[in-house]
Amino acid sequence: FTPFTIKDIKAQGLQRLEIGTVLTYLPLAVGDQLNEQTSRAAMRALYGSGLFDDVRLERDGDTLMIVVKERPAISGFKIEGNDKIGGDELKKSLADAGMAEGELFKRDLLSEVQQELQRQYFANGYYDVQIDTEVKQEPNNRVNIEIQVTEGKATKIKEINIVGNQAFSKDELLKAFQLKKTNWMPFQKTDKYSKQQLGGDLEALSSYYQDRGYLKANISSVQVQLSPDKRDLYITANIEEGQVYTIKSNRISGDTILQTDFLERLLSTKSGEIFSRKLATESADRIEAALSDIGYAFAEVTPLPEVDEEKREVALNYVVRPGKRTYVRRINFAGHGDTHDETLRREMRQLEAAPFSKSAVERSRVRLTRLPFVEEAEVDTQPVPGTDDLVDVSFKVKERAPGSVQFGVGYSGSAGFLVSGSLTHTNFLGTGNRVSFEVNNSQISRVFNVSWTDPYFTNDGISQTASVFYRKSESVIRYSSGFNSNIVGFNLTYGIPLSEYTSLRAGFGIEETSLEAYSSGTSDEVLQFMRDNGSRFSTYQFRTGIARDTRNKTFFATRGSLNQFFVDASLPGSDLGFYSATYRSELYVPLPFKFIFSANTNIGMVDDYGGGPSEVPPYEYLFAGGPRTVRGYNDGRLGPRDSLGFALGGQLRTTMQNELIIPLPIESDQKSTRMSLFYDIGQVYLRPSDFDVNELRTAAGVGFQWFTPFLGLLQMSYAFPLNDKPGDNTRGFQITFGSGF
Amino acid sequence: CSDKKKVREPTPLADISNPAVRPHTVWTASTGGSGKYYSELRAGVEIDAIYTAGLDGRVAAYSLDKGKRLWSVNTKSRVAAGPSVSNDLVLVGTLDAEVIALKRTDGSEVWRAKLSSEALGPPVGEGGIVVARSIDGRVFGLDASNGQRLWNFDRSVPELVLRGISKPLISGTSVIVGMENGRAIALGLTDGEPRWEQAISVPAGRTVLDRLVDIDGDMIEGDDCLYVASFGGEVVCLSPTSGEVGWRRGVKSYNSLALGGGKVLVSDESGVVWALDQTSGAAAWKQEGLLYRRLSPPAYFGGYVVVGDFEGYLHWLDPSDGKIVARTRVGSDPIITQPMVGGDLLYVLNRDGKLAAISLPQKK
Amino acid sequence: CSNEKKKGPAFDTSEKSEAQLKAEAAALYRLARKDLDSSQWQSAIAYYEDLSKRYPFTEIATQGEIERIYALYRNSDSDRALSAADKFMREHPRNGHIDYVLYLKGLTEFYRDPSFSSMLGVQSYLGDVSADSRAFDNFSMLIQRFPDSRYRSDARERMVYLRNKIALHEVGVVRFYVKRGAYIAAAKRAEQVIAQYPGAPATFEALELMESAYRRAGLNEQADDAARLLAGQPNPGAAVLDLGGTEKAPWWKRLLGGSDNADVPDSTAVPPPEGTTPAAADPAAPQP
Amino acid sequence: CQILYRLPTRQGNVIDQRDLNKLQIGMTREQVKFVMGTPVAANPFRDERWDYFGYYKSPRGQSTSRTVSLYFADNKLSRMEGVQQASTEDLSAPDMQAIQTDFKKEANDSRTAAPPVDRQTPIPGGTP
Repeated sequence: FTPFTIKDIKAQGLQRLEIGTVLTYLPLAVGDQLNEQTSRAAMRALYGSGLFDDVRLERDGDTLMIVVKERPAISGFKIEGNDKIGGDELKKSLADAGMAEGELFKRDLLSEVQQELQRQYFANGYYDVQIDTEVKQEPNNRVNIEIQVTEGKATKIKEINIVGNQAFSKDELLKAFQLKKTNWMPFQKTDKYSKQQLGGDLEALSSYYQDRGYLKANISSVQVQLSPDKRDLYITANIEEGQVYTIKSNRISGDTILQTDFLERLLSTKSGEIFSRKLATESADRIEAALSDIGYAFAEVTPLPEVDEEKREVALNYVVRPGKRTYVRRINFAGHGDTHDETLRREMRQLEAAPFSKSAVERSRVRLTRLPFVEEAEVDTQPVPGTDDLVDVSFKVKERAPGSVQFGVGYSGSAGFLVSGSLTHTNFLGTGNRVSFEVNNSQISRVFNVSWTDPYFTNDGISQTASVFYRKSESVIRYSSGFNSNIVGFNLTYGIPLSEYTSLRAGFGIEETSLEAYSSGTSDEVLQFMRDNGSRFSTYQFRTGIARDTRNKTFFATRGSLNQFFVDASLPGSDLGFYSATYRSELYVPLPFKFIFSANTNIGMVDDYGGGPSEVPPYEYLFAGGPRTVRGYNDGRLGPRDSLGFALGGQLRTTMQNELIIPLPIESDQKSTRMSLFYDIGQVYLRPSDFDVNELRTAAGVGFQWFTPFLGLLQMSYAFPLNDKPGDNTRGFQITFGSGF
Repeated sequence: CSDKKKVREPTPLADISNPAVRPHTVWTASTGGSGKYYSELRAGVEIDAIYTAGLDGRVAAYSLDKGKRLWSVNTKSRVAAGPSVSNDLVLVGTLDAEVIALKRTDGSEVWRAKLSSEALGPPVGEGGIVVARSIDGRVFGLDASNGQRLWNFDRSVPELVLRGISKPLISGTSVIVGMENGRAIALGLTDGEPRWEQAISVPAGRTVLDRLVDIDGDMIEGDDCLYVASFGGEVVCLSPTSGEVGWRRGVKSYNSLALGGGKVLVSDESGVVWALDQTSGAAAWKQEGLLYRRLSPPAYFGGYVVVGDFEGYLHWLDPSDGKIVARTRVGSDPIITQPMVGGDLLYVLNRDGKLAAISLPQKK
Repeated sequence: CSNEKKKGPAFDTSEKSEAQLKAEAAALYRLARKDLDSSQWQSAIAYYEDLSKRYPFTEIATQGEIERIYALYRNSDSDRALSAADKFMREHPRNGHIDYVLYLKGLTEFYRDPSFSSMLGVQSYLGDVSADSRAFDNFSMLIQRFPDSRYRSDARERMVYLRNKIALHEVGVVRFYVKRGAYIAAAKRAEQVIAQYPGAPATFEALELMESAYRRAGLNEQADDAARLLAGQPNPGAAVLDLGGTEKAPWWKRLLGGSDNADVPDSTAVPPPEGTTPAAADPAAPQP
Repeated sequence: CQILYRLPTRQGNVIDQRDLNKLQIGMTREQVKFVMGTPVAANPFRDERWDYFGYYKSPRGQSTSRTVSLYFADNKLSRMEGVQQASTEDLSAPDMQAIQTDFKKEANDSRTAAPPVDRQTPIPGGTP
């Protein structure tokens, strides 16, 4: 047709779409010239919009008439029979591809969906599947789509055979495989064939050989064979082992930045030993890590083997390419809500406008996870666009409920119904300061304690904790023997970092105590003590100690250890001269299959400075038994009895909790929940000299911890005392909310 | 309660009122077999004895008439192919990539040859040459006297193939090999040089499964035609000397073929038994009563077409119209290899290694 | 196990005339709008979703989609509101209310998660400001693309507030780095504040901190340059900086992280425009 | 030096004497940037000069710093200040030694606690 200038544009056949939408896709406008070439462009654009099944351009005088046939809308979409593949994510991916109710129906999309579904079935090892689709026309240009899937039996791996293996047995090699042949296990998943997994397994097989000296081992061919009834798969890998090679020498070449002798100490491939690709790659990684710690984030180290065929020796040449030294431009935080930016930034071991150090960034991330109000922290390093040596580091933080209402519910014969409540907020107003307000009230004792800790009293992390407490207990302290005591005290302690992981504790405390005794209700031991030392004392204590904490998280740590050795000694001028020393350690050792072994040891000793009657006040005695010391025994009831038969406590407490932490297949595992089998052992002795191994009480059982949103850490345990003696007061099920940390 | 359609349900068997013939089992023996595993084990029926092998490594010989065991030896390796007999050697292939040759008379081991992968192809031998095949697509020519490699021929194998290799067929001075890529090739028996190559079926389709075209069953030579069946969907008659195609018929089968009554007998992939005219390939009849019963290759014996299924039944069909005329049972394990005719007995071997000799009473 | 056919929504698939179809859609829309106006966000959202599913791509369904975004925002269902808004802008690039959708996106980010300190009436700038910068970007896109939109003035006012808040946050970081002894980091951050947030009152303090950072690092030339800028004389070759206000918040307010910034704009957003939709109009009326 | 462990502070570029010796008058900005890297502490108000400033304060409190200013006349390197070693004791060296000793100490600290970032062993030559 002859080209003409467009005076007006109209559309025909529009049912639902607005004329405006059509115009947005039309490259023509009123006044343009319509000729061969622009009309073809218009057609392509309109089809490209995906909105129309058919488009025609017609001329009506000088108006351009666009005749369209809208694509039908999908009014119903159903997929059935797809048990093995699909569920929600399949529906979502289909919806994103435009195959959902309310979307426009594109015919080629349906065959694409069918192909994709079949490919996914094959990828998951279902070779015997039938997929048929049905499109029903509906009035008002709408369609109803049904996809019917008939799944046959899953094709399972019947046999994996390895040919050509002399050095190692077939069973040993097959251990390196993820794919396994069908065995008796009912819900076995590893016998499903997947091409990528087979590729990974073959890689594992060849590196198994290369890690044991067979430098030239390679897999000559692999066959995947299907039984005629499409039920069984046979996989055969043919391997040529080649010879064993030993390492002749190690050399580091290229621009090493750091002195080569320093780097050589990082190598674990020693000359004379058998060649191992794993050790070579590990050594290369270590050099890369060293370089990236002084700013070369993109360093590359490649171990090149120079092979001497007849002597079958390898000279390893580590070629170092440092790449550009990188600097950090900005460090950003996200997800920390109210917490002040400074509370997170002061934990950073990497600074801005400074050389990038990978280990410093990683340690910064670990320090964030150790904040009590942070559950999880992830870090992402992105190059700054337009530069080749600047990066931005962004930390994404997932917060845990910082505040925790902590209360313990317990009932014990003597102390009556024990309620202890406390409000602890580990991130007060986002400043990272820890405020705790504790009230402990029961028939027999009333405790009131306020403490305030500022972890960054100075920039370099000297922490300051101040706390005031008042402790009044009628007739007996929880378990021991019949006397009242009123104690008012104040203490101030500082934590001084000596290195990244160790810190010194220094501080002092003042206590005013008054005791009351009853002629009938108080045990002889207490009466004896009051005869020796009177009933009112004031003591001034120097509190010191050292702590080293390398755990990767305060709660639910999975690696590292905490060792604390604290000593509180009374100073001259106090009425009572005694000291208390406690050693507390938590050790976490990761085991294979995500199990973790953890051992919490707690050894405490209280003694006076010797000479003369004992000046260790009864309320300072240590107790054991209960959830935090030896589970399976009632709260504080281990150890010697006083003259009235109540637990007296003692001056030496040795307890140890060994736990095997079991991985749970739930999402919150090791984040806010933890399950473990435990074996506790411990005892309290009156005098340190009374220590006797076979007096130690043991118990075993199962424990469960859950960091609740509001009640802090909830700990439940059910224990079976193993060697309880008559008169021990045992208790199977124990529960506490919240725990000191 | 799930009404999900099951894929490929085996058709249940109707009972036969008056069977036209009552086959009678003369003797049975248990020969090792391959348990649940697919194998290319067969009964090697010869004029002097019948030779069998099992995955447990046992190779044995039985007398034809009474099934008395003449000798039995343990090769201590997983035999999965054969045995086949050539001159005075009994040849088997193992999953540990070896071909073993034993003496025919007493089963003592003569030699062992190492191949590049599992020797799943039943070895054949003629005129001092033994031809063996491994699953990585290689064909080996070995010296029958000591097992030394004389020549080897290599052709790449598609990504996914059917388990099982077709038995090479020696015709004249060449050996014809049906390969996994759907092509048949003739190699010189003495030098392994390719003489002609013919495509039986060409892979088509998008997924790896649609592109399966293996030639798995054994080929069979008629008077002027070599018959080859492929899983790609064709049975083809081609000239053994030039490879030219006589006729093609669209039947998909991984089973060996058989000749009988002027017809080519095929049991196809979905359990239909076909009889094709030898010269024209036209389908004389097809029996669909055994759909999806995973049939064994057919055999022609005593004027009847015999085929086994996955429940150990042996079905006897009338060769003129394919009607099922009788049914017997040989144990309850699947029959996957071709029943072998020897004299007036039919030898049937099932996957569990049970060997039965069956005879037909003279029709009244 | 349940294998009866899953019944789809009650569809009467009988052939219906265009007008009848429109009448049904309008009736459903009015139901939704009634709930919207009486702040029944949940049920309003459900109606709107039903509307766009059963009468897709109709004029009224499009309007319904806008009002659904507003309902999600008021229901403080931020993530769903934002993704609904993005989907709307993708599918209806030339719709008349795109400016309103952009405005809603800005508001959703603005009131993303009410912080504890904001309950005390103190808009703390010390916490996470990433949502605020996203809000700032949405509002600025609104102003650039729709200079004459009716929401321009409110958006502008919120942008000023956000800019000051983000600038104060950045200056807080500069203060930390000076305290920590990382003087170059402090100077660089201060420089970014001045470059990205001209006119924010915090730029003045940023310049002060930059000068002391350079001084302590021993880079006196840079420190003198900063001092000159502070005193208002332009630097050779550098434009005069728009330092905005010089006043600083009283110490107790800064302690809580507040600032005597312009107080927080009114939080009740403007409901969706009613006039332009055919809702009130008689459903059978011809389309505009 | 006090026993208190203060966090090490590193600021600005790490200046390496070997790089400085490669600089010649007349180089373009890109060439200088290729040799020295981006000037992290460049002065925002003065376009015509680039300051490479290196500063390091060790955990025990000793601090070393060095400034190299490069002037450009119509985008060509025209003048260099502080390029030669200021004094006999190699100013740039402490920076490297300090970092190395510091690195070794950190390495065995972190080795006991958490092994260096654990990663799958990449195929040789793979970037971290």
